[in-house]
Amino acid sequence: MEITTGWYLVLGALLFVIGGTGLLIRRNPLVMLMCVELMLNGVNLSFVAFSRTLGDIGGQTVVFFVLVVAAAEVVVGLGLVVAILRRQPGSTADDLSALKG
Amino acid sequence: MTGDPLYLDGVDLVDIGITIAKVVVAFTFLLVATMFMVWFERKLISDMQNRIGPNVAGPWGLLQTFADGVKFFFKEDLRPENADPLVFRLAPYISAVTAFLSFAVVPIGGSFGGGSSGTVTIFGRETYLQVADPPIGILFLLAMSSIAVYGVMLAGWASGSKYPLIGSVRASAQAISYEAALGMATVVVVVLAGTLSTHGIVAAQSGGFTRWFLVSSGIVPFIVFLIAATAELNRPPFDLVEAEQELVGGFHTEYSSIRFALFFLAEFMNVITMSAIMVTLFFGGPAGPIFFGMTWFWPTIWFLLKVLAFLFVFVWFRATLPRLRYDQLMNLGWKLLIPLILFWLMFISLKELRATYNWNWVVTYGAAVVALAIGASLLTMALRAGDRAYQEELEEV
Amino acid sequence: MVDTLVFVAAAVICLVGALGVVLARNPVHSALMLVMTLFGIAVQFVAQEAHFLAAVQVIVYAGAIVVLFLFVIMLLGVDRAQNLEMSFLPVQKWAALLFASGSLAVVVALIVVVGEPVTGVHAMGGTLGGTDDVRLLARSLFSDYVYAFELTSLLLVIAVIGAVVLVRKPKQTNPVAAEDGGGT
Amino acid sequence: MSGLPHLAFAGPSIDWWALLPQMILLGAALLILLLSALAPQRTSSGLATVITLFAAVTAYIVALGLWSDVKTEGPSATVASALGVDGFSIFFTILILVALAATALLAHNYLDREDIDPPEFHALLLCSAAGAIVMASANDLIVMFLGLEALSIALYVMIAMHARRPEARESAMKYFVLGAFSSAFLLYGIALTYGSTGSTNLVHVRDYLDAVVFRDQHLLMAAMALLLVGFSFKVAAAPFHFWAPDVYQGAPSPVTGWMASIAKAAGFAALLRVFFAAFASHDADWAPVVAVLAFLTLLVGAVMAILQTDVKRMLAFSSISHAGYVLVAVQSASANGTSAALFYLFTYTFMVLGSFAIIGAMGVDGEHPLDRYAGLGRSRPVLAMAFTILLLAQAGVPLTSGFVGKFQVIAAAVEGRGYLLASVAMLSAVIGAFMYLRIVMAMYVVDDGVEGPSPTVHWTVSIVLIGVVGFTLLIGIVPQFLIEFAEDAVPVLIRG
Amino acid sequence: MIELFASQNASSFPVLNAIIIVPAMGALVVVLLPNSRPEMMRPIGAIFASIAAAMSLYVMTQFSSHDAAFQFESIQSWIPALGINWHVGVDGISLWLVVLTGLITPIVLLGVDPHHDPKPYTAWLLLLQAGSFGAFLALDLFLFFVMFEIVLVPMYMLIGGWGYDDRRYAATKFFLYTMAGSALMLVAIVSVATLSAGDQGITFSVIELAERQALSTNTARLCFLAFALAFIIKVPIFPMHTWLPDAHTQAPTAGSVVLAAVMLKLGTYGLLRFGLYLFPEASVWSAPTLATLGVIGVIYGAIVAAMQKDLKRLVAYSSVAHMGFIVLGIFAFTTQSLEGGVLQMVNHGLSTGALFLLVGMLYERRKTRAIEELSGIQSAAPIFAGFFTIVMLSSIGVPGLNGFVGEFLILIGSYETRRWWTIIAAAGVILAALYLLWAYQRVFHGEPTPTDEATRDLTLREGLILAPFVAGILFLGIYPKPLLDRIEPAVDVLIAHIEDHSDYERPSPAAPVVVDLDQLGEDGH
Repeated sequence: MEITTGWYLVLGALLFVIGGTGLLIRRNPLVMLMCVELMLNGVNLSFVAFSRTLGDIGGQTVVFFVLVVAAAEVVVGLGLVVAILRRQPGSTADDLSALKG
Repeated sequence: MTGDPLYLDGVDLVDIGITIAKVVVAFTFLLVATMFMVWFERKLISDMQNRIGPNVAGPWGLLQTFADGVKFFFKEDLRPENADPLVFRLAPYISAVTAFLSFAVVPIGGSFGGGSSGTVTIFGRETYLQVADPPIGILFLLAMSSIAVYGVMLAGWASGSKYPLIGSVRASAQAISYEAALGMATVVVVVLAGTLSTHGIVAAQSGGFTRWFLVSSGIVPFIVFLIAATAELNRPPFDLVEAEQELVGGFHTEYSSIRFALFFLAEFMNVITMSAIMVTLFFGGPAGPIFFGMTWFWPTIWFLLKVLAFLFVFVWFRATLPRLRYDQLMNLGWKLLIPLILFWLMFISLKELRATYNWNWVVTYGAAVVALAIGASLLTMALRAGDRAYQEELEEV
Repeated sequence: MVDTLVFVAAAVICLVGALGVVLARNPVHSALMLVMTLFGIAVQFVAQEAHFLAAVQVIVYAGAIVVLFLFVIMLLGVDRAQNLEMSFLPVQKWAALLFASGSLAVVVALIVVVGEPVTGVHAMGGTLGGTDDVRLLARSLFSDYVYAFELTSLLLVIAVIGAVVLVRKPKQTNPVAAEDGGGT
Repeated sequence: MSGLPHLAFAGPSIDWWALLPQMILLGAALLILLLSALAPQRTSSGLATVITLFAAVTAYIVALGLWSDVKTEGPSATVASALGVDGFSIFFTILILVALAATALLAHNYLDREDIDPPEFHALLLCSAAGAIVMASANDLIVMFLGLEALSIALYVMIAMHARRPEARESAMKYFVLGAFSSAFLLYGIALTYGSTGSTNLVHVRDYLDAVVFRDQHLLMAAMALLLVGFSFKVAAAPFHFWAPDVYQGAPSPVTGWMASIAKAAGFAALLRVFFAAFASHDADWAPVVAVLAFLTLLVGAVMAILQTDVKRMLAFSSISHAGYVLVAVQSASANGTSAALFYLFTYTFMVLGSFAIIGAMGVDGEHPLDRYAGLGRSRPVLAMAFTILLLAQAGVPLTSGFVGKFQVIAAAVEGRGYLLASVAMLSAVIGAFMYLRIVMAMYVVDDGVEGPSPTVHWTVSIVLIGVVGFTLLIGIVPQFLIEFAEDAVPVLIRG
Repeated sequence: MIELFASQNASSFPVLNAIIIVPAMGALVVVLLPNSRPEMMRPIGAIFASIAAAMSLYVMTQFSSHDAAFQFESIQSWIPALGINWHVGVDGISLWLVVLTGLITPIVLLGVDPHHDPKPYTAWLLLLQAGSFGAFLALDLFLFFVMFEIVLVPMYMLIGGWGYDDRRYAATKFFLYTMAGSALMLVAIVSVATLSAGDQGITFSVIELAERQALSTNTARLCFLAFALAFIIKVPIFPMHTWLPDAHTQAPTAGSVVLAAVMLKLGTYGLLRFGLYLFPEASVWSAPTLATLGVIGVIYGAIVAAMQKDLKRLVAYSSVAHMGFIVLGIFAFTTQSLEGGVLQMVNHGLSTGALFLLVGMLYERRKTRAIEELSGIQSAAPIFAGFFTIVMLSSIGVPGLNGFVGEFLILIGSYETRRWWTIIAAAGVILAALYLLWAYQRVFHGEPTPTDEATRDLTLREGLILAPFVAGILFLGIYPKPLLDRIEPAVDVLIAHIEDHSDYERPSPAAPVVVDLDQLGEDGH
C-alpha cells in the first residue's frame, strides 16, 4: 500500500478528533490543555502533508508558528491553573463552581 | 552537504551492515568509555585530594567500575510502595537511551582538511565516521538533551517520595534554564558554520586551528557553553540536584540495583557526549595534524584526546569548585549567561552582516556599542529594581 | 514498503498516545502519552522530510511544553492536579458525543476518498525535497512570513507578562517561600 | 570566514507607515513595562494610563494619515502581502484605537479600586489592541491567526488579573480552554484552505478560487466550515456562544467591555475579510450557513437574555444577539451587507463600552443583581439617563446609532432577499428590548421611599460616558459620515 | 440641524420643521434647568409646547383648503448614503391631527400635576409632542418610522415613572406590543424601498413610492400586512388591543390623554397614509378583513366596557370601540367614510381626552376609580358632572356634538360599500350609549356617601383646562365645515389613487345621499 497524502490527513484528522473529544469529556484543565495540543498537532501534521504535496515550504513555516502559539498558550494556560489553585489553598477545583455554565 | 554518502545511491545489505556495525561500535565505545570515565574520575579526584582512590580491583583499580556494575546487577530491585510502577521503570531507560542517542550524531573521525570531506572507506563504501548525520544534527542534540530532562523528572516524581521530587524539580528547572544559554551558544556556531549538520560544522572548521569556532566565535560562546553544559549535566558545581545535605540523594534516592546503574551510566555517558559535542562545536572535532599513513586513524585519536581533556576539566571542576546556592544558580543562568550570549549572538551576526554587505565598520560597531550600553544599563537598572523589590518583600514578611 | 511501515508504526504510536492522553486518569500519564504522540508525529515529519520541524517539534513540544505541564503538576501536587475539575457547559458530554461522532464520520469519509489526490494545486512557492529544506524554510520565514515571524515576538511578550502576572503572589496573603524562577 | 554563506537574499519591501500604529502600541506596552520595572516602587495607574492614551492618540493620528493615503492611492498590501493597507483595515484600526483609549480610561480608576497591577494590565491591553489591529488588517491567514492569538491570550490574562475574585480566574480558564479549542478549529480550517488552494495568503486564495473550478471541493468546504466554526466561537455566535455569559460575568468590567467590543469586532473583521474577500466566489456555499448561524444567534441571545437576573449576564446574552445582527449582515454577502456590518460593529462598540463602564461603576463587589439598579434614576439621574440611552440604543430605538445600525442590517438582508431572516432579526430585537426595558424599569420605576444607589463615578469614566453617549446620539441623528466611512472601508482589500 | 430651518422655498419659513424641533428644544432646555427650581419646569415647558401649538394653528390658518397636495413641504438631505431625506409636509388628513397634537400637549402639561419629578415629566411630554408631530408630518418612510418608534420612549417613561400601581407591567406591555408591530414594518419599509428602487434609485419618499407602485401584487400584499400589523396594534384593532386597557389605566392622566388623543391616531393615520396610499391594491384586498376586525372592535369594546368596574378602564375600552369605527370608515373607501374617519380621529381625541382628564380629576379627589365606590357625585360636584355629561354625550355621539358628525359620516359612507358591517357597527353606537350612561348613572346619581359628599367640585383652573375640549366638542358638532373642507380634497385624491391602482371603483356619485346633511350645518360634497 502506498502512503498518500490522504493518509497523513486522516491521521491528522483523527488526532484532531481525539483531542477535541478529549477536551469535551475531560474535566481536568490540565488534560484539556493537553488535548488542545493534540488538536494542534493534528493540524500540524496536515500542514506538513500539504506542504509536501504542494511542493511548497509555506506549510512547514506555518507549523513553526503553530509551535510558538502552542507554547504561548500553554504558558498562560498553566499560569491560570496555578493561579486558580495557588490562591485558594486547600481547595480542590470541585469547589470552583461559582459560575456553573 | 548532502548527508552521509553511504545512503546516496540506494540502500543495500552492505549499507545496513555497515550502519549496524557503526551503531554497535559506537555503543560499545561509549560503554567502555563510561566505565573508564568512572574510574578516571574517582582516581583523579582522589589524586587531587591526596588520597589513593580505587586500587583493589584490577591494576590501579581499573576494574572497580566493572565490579560495581556486577554488584548493581545482582542487587535486589526495590520499588517503593508509593511509586508509580510504570513510570518508575521507564525513567532510567529514558535517561540512558537519550544519552546514547546524542552520541550518534557526533563525528568521531574522518579527515576534513584539504579537499577530503571527512569520509572513510569501509568495504568499498564511503561513509562518515558517525552513526548518523541528519541535516539538523545540532538540533537533534538539543532535542535529546531536552528529552533527557524527562528521565530525571519522572524518576523523581515516580518515586512517590518527597526528596526525589524536590530534587527532580530542581534538576529539570536547572536543565531548562541552562538549555537556553546552551542553545544560543550553539546558534552562534550554527551562524558561523551556516549549517545544522554536525558533519557540516566540523567541515566548516577544517583548515587549521584558527578556523576552530573556539577562536572565530571569540571564546565567549565556548565559555558559556561549557558552564551551561556543566549545569545541564548536573555536574559540580551545579549538582544541587543531588545535594546530599539537603536532598539525601536527589532524584534517584529511591532507585537501587540495575535501575540505579542505568542512571549512573546515563550520567557519565552524558558527560562523555557533552565533551564530544564541545569538541565538535568548538574544537574542530577530529581535526588535527595527520602525521603518517592511515588518514582515518589520526583524526580519531585527536578527537579522543580532546574529549579526554574535557573529561579532565569536568572532574577538575568537581574537585575544586564549591557548590552554588539555588538562587545563585538561577541568577547566573538568567541574569548573566543568557544576556551575555544573547549579546554575543547579535554581535557575531552583526559582524557577519557587516562583512557580507560591506557596511562601514565604524558605524556598525559604534551602533552596536551604543545599543549594548543602553541595553546593559537598562538591564542593570531593572535587575536592581527587582532586587530592591524582593528585599522589601522580605522585610515585610 | 519501508515508508508504509514507518507510517503505520508512527501512526499507531500517535493514536495510542492520543487515546492515552484522553483516557489516562493520572495527568502525569496523560503528559507522557502526549510525549509519545509528539514523537510519533516527529517521526511522521521526518518521513515527510521535514527534518527541521521534527527536531523543533521534539525540542519545543516535548522539551519545553510538556515539561512545563509536568512542572505544574508537580508544583501543585499530583493529587490536586488529578482532582482539578471544571465544567463548562451542562451538555458537555452530549456535545462531545456529537462532535466525536460527527467528525469521525467525516474522517471515515475521508478514508474512503483517500486514494485520490487531495488537491490539485502545486508548487506556489519554492520546490521542496532536498536536504536544503532548512535553508528554504529560513528563506520563507524571513520573506513571505516575516511579518508572522515578527508577530510571534508579540505573542511571546504577552505570554511572559501573562505568566508573571498570573503566578505572582497575591499581595495581602502571606507569601510562603521564594518562588522558582528568576527575577521578573 | 567572511560573511554568511548564501546570503543573496532580499527581504520583502515594507511600508513602515502602515505598520506604525501597531508599532506604537507595542512600543508603548514595552515602555510601560520598562518604566514599571525601573520604578523604585509600585506605581499607581496614572502613568500607565497616560502612556496608553498617548499611544492610542498617536496611532490614531497615523491611522488618519493612512486613511487619506489609501483614499488617494488606493489600497495596497505590504510586508510580502501579509498585511492589507486598505480602508477596511484602517476602519478597524480606528475603531480599536478609540476603544483602546476608552478602555484605558475606564480601567484607570478600576485598577486602583480593585487592586490590579496597572502596568501589566495596560501593557496587555496595548498588546491585545495590537493583536486586534493585526487581525483586522491581516491579509494572510497565518498572520490573522497570530493576531487572534495575541488578542486572545492577552485577554485570558487580563480577565484573570483580578486578584480578589476567584470567579475572574475561573472564567479566564473557561475562556482560555474554549478559546484554545476554537483556535484549533480555525487553524484546521487554515490548514485545509492551504491544502486546497496552495497558499495561506488571502490574495492567492481569492485568485486561485476565481481561476479554478474544482472537480470536487470537499476540502474547501471543510475548510470553510472549520473556519466558520472557529470564528463563530470567537464572536460568540450560537451554537458556539456558551462560554460568553460566564466569561463576561466573571471578567473585570473594563475587560468585559473590551472583550464584547473589540474581541468581537476583530473576530468579525477577520471573518469578513476571509469570507467576503477571499471566499467571495463561493458565497453560495457559505452564506446559507451563516444565515443559519445568524438565525440561531439572534434567537438564543434574545431569549436567554430575558431569563437572566444579573445585569452583566443580561448584557452578555444581548451581546450574543448583537453578533447575530452582524451575521445577518454578513450572510447577505454583499458590499452593502459588509458596510452594514462595519457600521454596526462601530456603533455597537461604543454602546457596549459605555454599558460596561456603568456596570463596572455599579458593581463594586463584583455582583450585578438587577435590584441594585433600583432607583438609580432618582439618585443619579444623569447616569441613569446615560445608561438608558445606551440600552435603548442596543434595543434599536430610533435617534440612536443602534437604530441606524439595525436599519442597515435589515436593508442589507432585504436586499439579499433575506426577508425571513430580517423579520426574525426584528422580532428578536423586540424580545431583546424586553430585557433592556427591565433594566430601565428597575432604574426608574421604584416605590416611594426607595433610595437609589449612588455609585462613585470617577471622572475618567465620566469622560468616556459623555463620549459614548454623545456619539451614540450623534450617529443616531446624523449617521451620514459614519455610513460613508463604512462604505469606503468595504471595497478594499487585497491587491496582489 | 440648522439647515433644517432652511426650507425648499427660501422665502417661506419652514414652519413644519420648526414645529417638530421647538418642542424637542424645549425638552432640552427643561433638562438643562437647575433642579433647584422645580416650579419652573412646567411653565417653561408649556411655553415651548404653546409655541409649537401656535405654529400648528398658523399652519392651519395658512393651509389652503380645497388643495389636495402636500403643503408646507420641506425636503432636506439627511442620510444620502441610504437615500433618506428629512421630508415633511402636511395635507388635509394630517393637518387636524397636527393641530390636535399641538393643542393637547400644552393643555395637559399645564393642567395635570405630576406630583413628583416635574423636570423629566415635562421633558418627556415635550419629546412626545415633538415625536408625534414628526410622525404626522413625515413624508419619508424612514423619518416616519423613526418618529413612530421614538414616541414610545417618552410614553413608556411617562407610564413607568408617573403611573399607578401596575405601571411596570403596563409600560412594558405597551412598549413591546408596539415595538413588535413596528418590527415587521421596518422590514417592509426596507423591502418597499429596495424593491421599488429599480433604475430610479432608492428612495424612502412616500409620494415617490406611492407613484411608482413597483411591487408585484403578492409582495405588496405582504408588505401591506407588515405595515398593517404595526398600525393594527397601535390603533388598536381587535385582537391586538390588549395592551391598551392596561396602558391607559396605569398611565398618569396626562399620559392617558396624549395616548388617546394623539398616539392612537398614529395607527389610523398610518393606515391611511401608508396603507391605503402606498398599497392601494393590497388595502382593497384586505379591506373586508380589516373592516370586520374594526366592527368586531366596536362591538367587543362596547361589551367589555360595559362590564368594567374601573372607570378609566371603561373609557379605555370605549376607545377600542371608537377606533373600530374609524377603521371601518377607512376601509369603506368612500369619500364620506374616509372624511368621517379623519374627523372622528379628531373627535375621539377631544372627547376621550377630555374623559380621561375628568377621570383623572376624579381620581385626584377620591384616590379611586372603582365605579362601585363612587356614587352621587352629581350632587357634590355639579359643575364636574356637567362637564362630564357633555363629554360623555359627545363620546356617545349625540347629535349636535362632534361625535355624531364623525360617526354619522362613517356610517353613511360605509353603508354604500359595506352594508352589513355598517349595520352591525351602528349597534355599537347604541351600546356606547348604554355603557356610558350606565356608568354615569352609577357614579353621578344615586345616594352619595359621606365621602362622596366631600368630593370637591371643579376648580377654576380645571374648568379652564376642560374648556377648550368642550369648546371643540361643541364647535365641531355644530360647524365641522372648516375641517371637512380641508379633509375632503385629500381624501378624494386618496380614493382616486386607490381606483387608479386597483380594480376598486367607488360607488357612483349619482347614488343619492339619503340624509340631508344641511341639517348638520354642512354639505357632504
